[in-house]
Amino acid sequence: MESKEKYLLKMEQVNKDFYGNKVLKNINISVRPGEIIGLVGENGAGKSTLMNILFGNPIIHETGGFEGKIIFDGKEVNFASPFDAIDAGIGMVHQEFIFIPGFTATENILLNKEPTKYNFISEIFGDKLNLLNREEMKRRAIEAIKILEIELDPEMVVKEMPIGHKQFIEIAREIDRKSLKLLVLDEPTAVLTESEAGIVMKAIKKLAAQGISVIFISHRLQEILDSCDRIIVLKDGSVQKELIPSETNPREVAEYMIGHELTKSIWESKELRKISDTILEVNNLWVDMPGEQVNGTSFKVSRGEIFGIGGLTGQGKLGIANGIMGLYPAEGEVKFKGKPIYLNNSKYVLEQGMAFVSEDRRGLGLLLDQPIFENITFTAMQIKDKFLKCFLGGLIKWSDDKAMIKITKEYIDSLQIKCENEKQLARELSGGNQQKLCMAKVFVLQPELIFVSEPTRGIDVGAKSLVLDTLREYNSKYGITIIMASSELVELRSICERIAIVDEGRVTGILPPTAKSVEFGLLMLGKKSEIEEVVTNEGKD
Amino acid sequence: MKEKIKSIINSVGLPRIIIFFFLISLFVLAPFVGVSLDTSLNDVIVRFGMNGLLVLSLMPMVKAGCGLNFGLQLGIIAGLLGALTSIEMEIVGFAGFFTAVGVAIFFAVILGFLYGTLLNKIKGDEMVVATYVGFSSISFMCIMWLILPFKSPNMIWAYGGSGLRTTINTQGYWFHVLTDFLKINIGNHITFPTGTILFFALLTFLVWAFFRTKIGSAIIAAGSNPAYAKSCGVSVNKMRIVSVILSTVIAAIGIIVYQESFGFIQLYTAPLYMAFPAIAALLLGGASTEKASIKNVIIGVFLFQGILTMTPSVINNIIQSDMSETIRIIVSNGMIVYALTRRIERAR
Amino acid sequence: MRKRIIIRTTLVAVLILIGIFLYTIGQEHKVIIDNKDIIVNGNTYNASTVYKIWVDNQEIGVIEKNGRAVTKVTGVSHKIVIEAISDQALSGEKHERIFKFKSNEGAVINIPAMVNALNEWIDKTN
Amino acid sequence: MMKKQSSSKKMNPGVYFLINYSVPIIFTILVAFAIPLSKLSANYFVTEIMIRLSRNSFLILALLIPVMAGMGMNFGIVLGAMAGEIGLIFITDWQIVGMPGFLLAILISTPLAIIFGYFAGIVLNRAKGREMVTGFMVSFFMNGIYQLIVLYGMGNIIPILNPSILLPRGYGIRNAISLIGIRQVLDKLIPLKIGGILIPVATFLVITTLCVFIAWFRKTKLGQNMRTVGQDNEVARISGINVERTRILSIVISTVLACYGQIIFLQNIGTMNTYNSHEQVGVFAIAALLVGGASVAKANIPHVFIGVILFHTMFVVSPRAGKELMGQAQLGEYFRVFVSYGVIAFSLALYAWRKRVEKENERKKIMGYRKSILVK
Repeated sequence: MESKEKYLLKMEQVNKDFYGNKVLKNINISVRPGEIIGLVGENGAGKSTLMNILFGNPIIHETGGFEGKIIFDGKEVNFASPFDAIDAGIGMVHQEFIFIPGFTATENILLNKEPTKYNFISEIFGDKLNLLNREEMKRRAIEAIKILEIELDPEMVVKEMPIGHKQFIEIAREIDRKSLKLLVLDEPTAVLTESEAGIVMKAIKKLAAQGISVIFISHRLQEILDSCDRIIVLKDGSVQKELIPSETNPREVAEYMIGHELTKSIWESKELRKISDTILEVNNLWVDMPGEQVNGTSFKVSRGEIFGIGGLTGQGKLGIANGIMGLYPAEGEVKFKGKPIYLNNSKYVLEQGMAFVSEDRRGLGLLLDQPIFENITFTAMQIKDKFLKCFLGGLIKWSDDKAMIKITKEYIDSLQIKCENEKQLARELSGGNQQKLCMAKVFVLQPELIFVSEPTRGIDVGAKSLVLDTLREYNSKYGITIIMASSELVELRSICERIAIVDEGRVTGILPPTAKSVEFGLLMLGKKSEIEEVVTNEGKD
Repeated sequence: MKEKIKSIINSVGLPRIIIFFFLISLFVLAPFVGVSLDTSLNDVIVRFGMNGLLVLSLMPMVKAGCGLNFGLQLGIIAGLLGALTSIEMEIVGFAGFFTAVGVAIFFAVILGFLYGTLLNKIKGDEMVVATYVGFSSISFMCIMWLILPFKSPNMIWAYGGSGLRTTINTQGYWFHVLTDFLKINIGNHITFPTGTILFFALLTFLVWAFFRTKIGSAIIAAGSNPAYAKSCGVSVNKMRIVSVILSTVIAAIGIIVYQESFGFIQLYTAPLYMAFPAIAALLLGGASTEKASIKNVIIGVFLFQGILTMTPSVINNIIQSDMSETIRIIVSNGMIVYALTRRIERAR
Repeated sequence: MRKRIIIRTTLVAVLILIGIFLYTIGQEHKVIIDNKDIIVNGNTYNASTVYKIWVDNQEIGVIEKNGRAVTKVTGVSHKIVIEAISDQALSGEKHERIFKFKSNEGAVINIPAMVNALNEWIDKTN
Repeated sequence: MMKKQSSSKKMNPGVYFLINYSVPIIFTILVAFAIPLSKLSANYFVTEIMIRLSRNSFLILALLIPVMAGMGMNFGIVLGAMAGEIGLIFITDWQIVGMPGFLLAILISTPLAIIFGYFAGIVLNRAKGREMVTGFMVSFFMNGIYQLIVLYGMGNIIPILNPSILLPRGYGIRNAISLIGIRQVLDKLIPLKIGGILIPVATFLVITTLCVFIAWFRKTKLGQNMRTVGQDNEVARISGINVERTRILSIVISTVLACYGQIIFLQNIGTMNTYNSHEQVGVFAIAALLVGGASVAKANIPHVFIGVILFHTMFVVSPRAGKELMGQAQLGEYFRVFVSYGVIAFSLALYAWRKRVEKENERKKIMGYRKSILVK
């Protein structure tokens, strides 16, 4: 009984699995009124799933609901939709802005909860024909803004505002809800400057002081340590540890987050290869890839090495490859084999001898409705004029199916692509085999450097190792330089010689695979200071 | 079983099935209401030859992801210019025909290039813009037909009025040069227009061949997955322009073949709505706004022209009035509406 | 909510009523006025005089013997007034009748019958 | 408004204004040249424009609401026009004349318009992102249905009492039916003549009321929802607005208004081409609105009236100008058709192009911002 008074939210024994694989295991979380909870965890630790459950996100119901029970504000709840959750008094501030650029701050703060004035016509055509009560709207907007303690003109159109302020609009929208009891903030400061973030944190504290509980998801460890009452560390779908900021330190948090498991790296046995000349040099690279921005990063990759890029999702590790390959607008200086290359021109980059196995297999990697052999040979045909019969002195370049089929057969064997025959449609293959297809497509180009993004995402264990082995094999056999970006730190450490960790669009440090897990963790959590020396002595050799 | 039928209906599309059975029933009914099958069959074949190319011309643009070519009229304009020039030059027979084609191609390439460039600037809104580009260019040509300095007495108004006639006879120039080329008479009702069909087959083959070349496959990629094409170093915009030019050129030739077989060059507002029947035919053949094949073209033309020939003759014999026009409107436009709403439905 | 349902249903009803109302008051009817001999059960009534005609206080004109006038009237209830003309002047001999229409009706009015106050004075047509 | 400001940062404001208003500007110049050429008397000219204002404004106003809901130019107003015409056919058949006839026509056609609009709305919802071309095709398709009903249904299935409006064959409505019964009942309701020019006061009053209605509607909750949906479907959905329903409503309203617009239009003309009157309604209305300086994303009341005046001035003068210029009225005829289509093509293209440019500018802006805060 008394728990009701003590706790606003209690999640008990929450379990959730997506088609068999468990993503949440016996989660027990409780939030007191007016308490700020910091939620940290790697990608796939289960943060988002947990929040989806709390919000009754349709995805959860479509995938067979969840086990366990949620007690919110004294009663057991299982929201059918986010709207119910909102009505119950749970607010959510997303990382990506959700508002109408063309509307004023006021209109956005009160989006679809505008107060109205009654008029008779609504009796005939329904409430929607009541007039908006502009004065009331403005009043409430100002009220909400006041709590945030920021300079923000309620009549200003949002798209005209400095980007930083846009986040406030969303928070203000939640604050405006009289019913608000629990506010969930998912990386609210990701796009903000230090000072702006500071204001947000202050606002959050103020809310908490007014008895509103806050669940604060962030990878900026310092913020969490500074402003939370309790830190909950999620790992592999279960609560790893609950910590009190005053009694802990970043290192500890990082350790709990990443864990200790010793992933054995292929490089533990043999000592690292002597790093030869630099093949790729990146200076101050900016890439505008939505959700994976790169903000002026620099690093060097040596010929013939396997270079890993790690980091939390959305921090920009994927942006690097996509930017250099000209798939998203990029600026900066990139030298390949010592010679500066033009950005934003895929054809040119491919011709230079770089190639890319995209993380977006089905979208970017393959022509799903074309047969395997065309998928494998297409790029080579376009870039290298391979697999073509030329007539009239090259005037007519007719595709040479025989050659295509021949090479395809080779790759099907060497990569063990499971398929009926080389004419099967790419769509019909399993994720793993599609991935192999993407790699084959790249190998046919015989590049000197391959970018590989999330090579094992969404493919079964067997295929995983095979994919990784293939990469290693091509690296050792043909000396192809491989730059591999992955969210799976374990797999990076298993085959990479050096691993760069990207945070907020920049390489914050480069570590050997043998470095301690916690070091990686700290880098991911944006705590460069402590591993400065690691970076520098990497720089030396 | 039920599911099976459902899935078939979904894959083929209800309207197509309805129209197909409608056509069948028409053929079944025909003898009972005293419509001779062989004559109407002949009509279908002839019309197939007439319209085949116009429908074929839509395919490249669909493949390149430019959607259905509602701007078909641009090709037609090029064709008209070609036809008029050859008549103006008093060239007759095959020579005349191919002069027309040659000139038409010249104009088609220019127009196609401009049109393609425009479409690249407005990606996503191709269809609606194309529709009005088509309309406005036709009405612009209306003015041109009035003021262009054509001299041939067979083309300009005999009496006072200046400018070109609304319909110009191809008799004595290149009327039926293809149609009568090695034509075969089967029975006394059917004359098989070998030349026209051969010509159609030839161009179809060329188009097929084109899509087997380097550029061709690049176009397909650019159409089916622009991001992929880009990542493979293909210039999507270039490919789109190429396909638009190709479409325009084929359309230009198509209209000339049409006139050759029909016997008249129709100017002014006549070609205004020509895009819609062609598009409807392609869709009827099983194409969608982003997928089209030669198979779709051939089936489509047969079904569509089948309807157009059978409805007047059969329906009119049943109820003593000509419903063909109305039915044509409903079938063709209904088909297009269906196609436009379909993809979104699948996406959901 | 219930209030709303009531308001809406009444609104619809009112609209329908208005429709019917408009229909009746707006419909146009054809009136033919004959000044011709008429035979009612055996005995003949001769059209012997010229009459001037008003329908709904609107002058239709003069009808000679064996003449006929045609006019259109809108609405349901109408008044016809006729006045005999003797030697090019109104004699002052007036007759007046009210007549009503149902929907899609027309009427033929026979003056002699009217003058002689017969019930056959008006004959409704469709 | 905002659109302009934000990107005027990128572009030179002057240039931007020119691009933005190129259509009205070009048109003003065009008209300025054509008027003297046409040698029309001022009096005639004024009368014409007056009539056309009263005739067309309502139809064009019907386009505003779908634009607000982000569905672009509603080519589907043709459906409304059809509904109105069916209403008129019935009252002509029943011989209801005068104001009652006019009102009854409106009463009958309203439910039809609602049904048509609802149908169109559903179809357009299934064609998100290409509403305009779909709406255009829907109107073509419905034209077929309309023919089916009017040309074959009426007098067969649907009873028609008055044979005079039927074709000789006994069913199907004649190609042209006279609306003499209700001819200009609205225009002449409040008679006012200034210098021999009849001013259709009542009609203008109705139009004004509609303007007021639209202005009011923008201020309602539904209006706000439509603006939201128009700006961003997804955000609207997330914030709990029923996007599909809102979009359908906008089309329904537009269709109903168009239906009234067509009735007003025809009461002024006095005769109705059963099978053609509605065909060009969409094109001309939309062309006029665009000429007024509206775009696919933004259209308001001033655009409507500027549009009507400019567009119809051109309509009035071009045949005469053509005659004076080339000795061919025909030329002018073709010219104005060309202009109507051309204007639509041009402004649609211009808009589509600008949409892309602005997206890019927006991206650059944000990129620049990121740099400014992150480069220390």
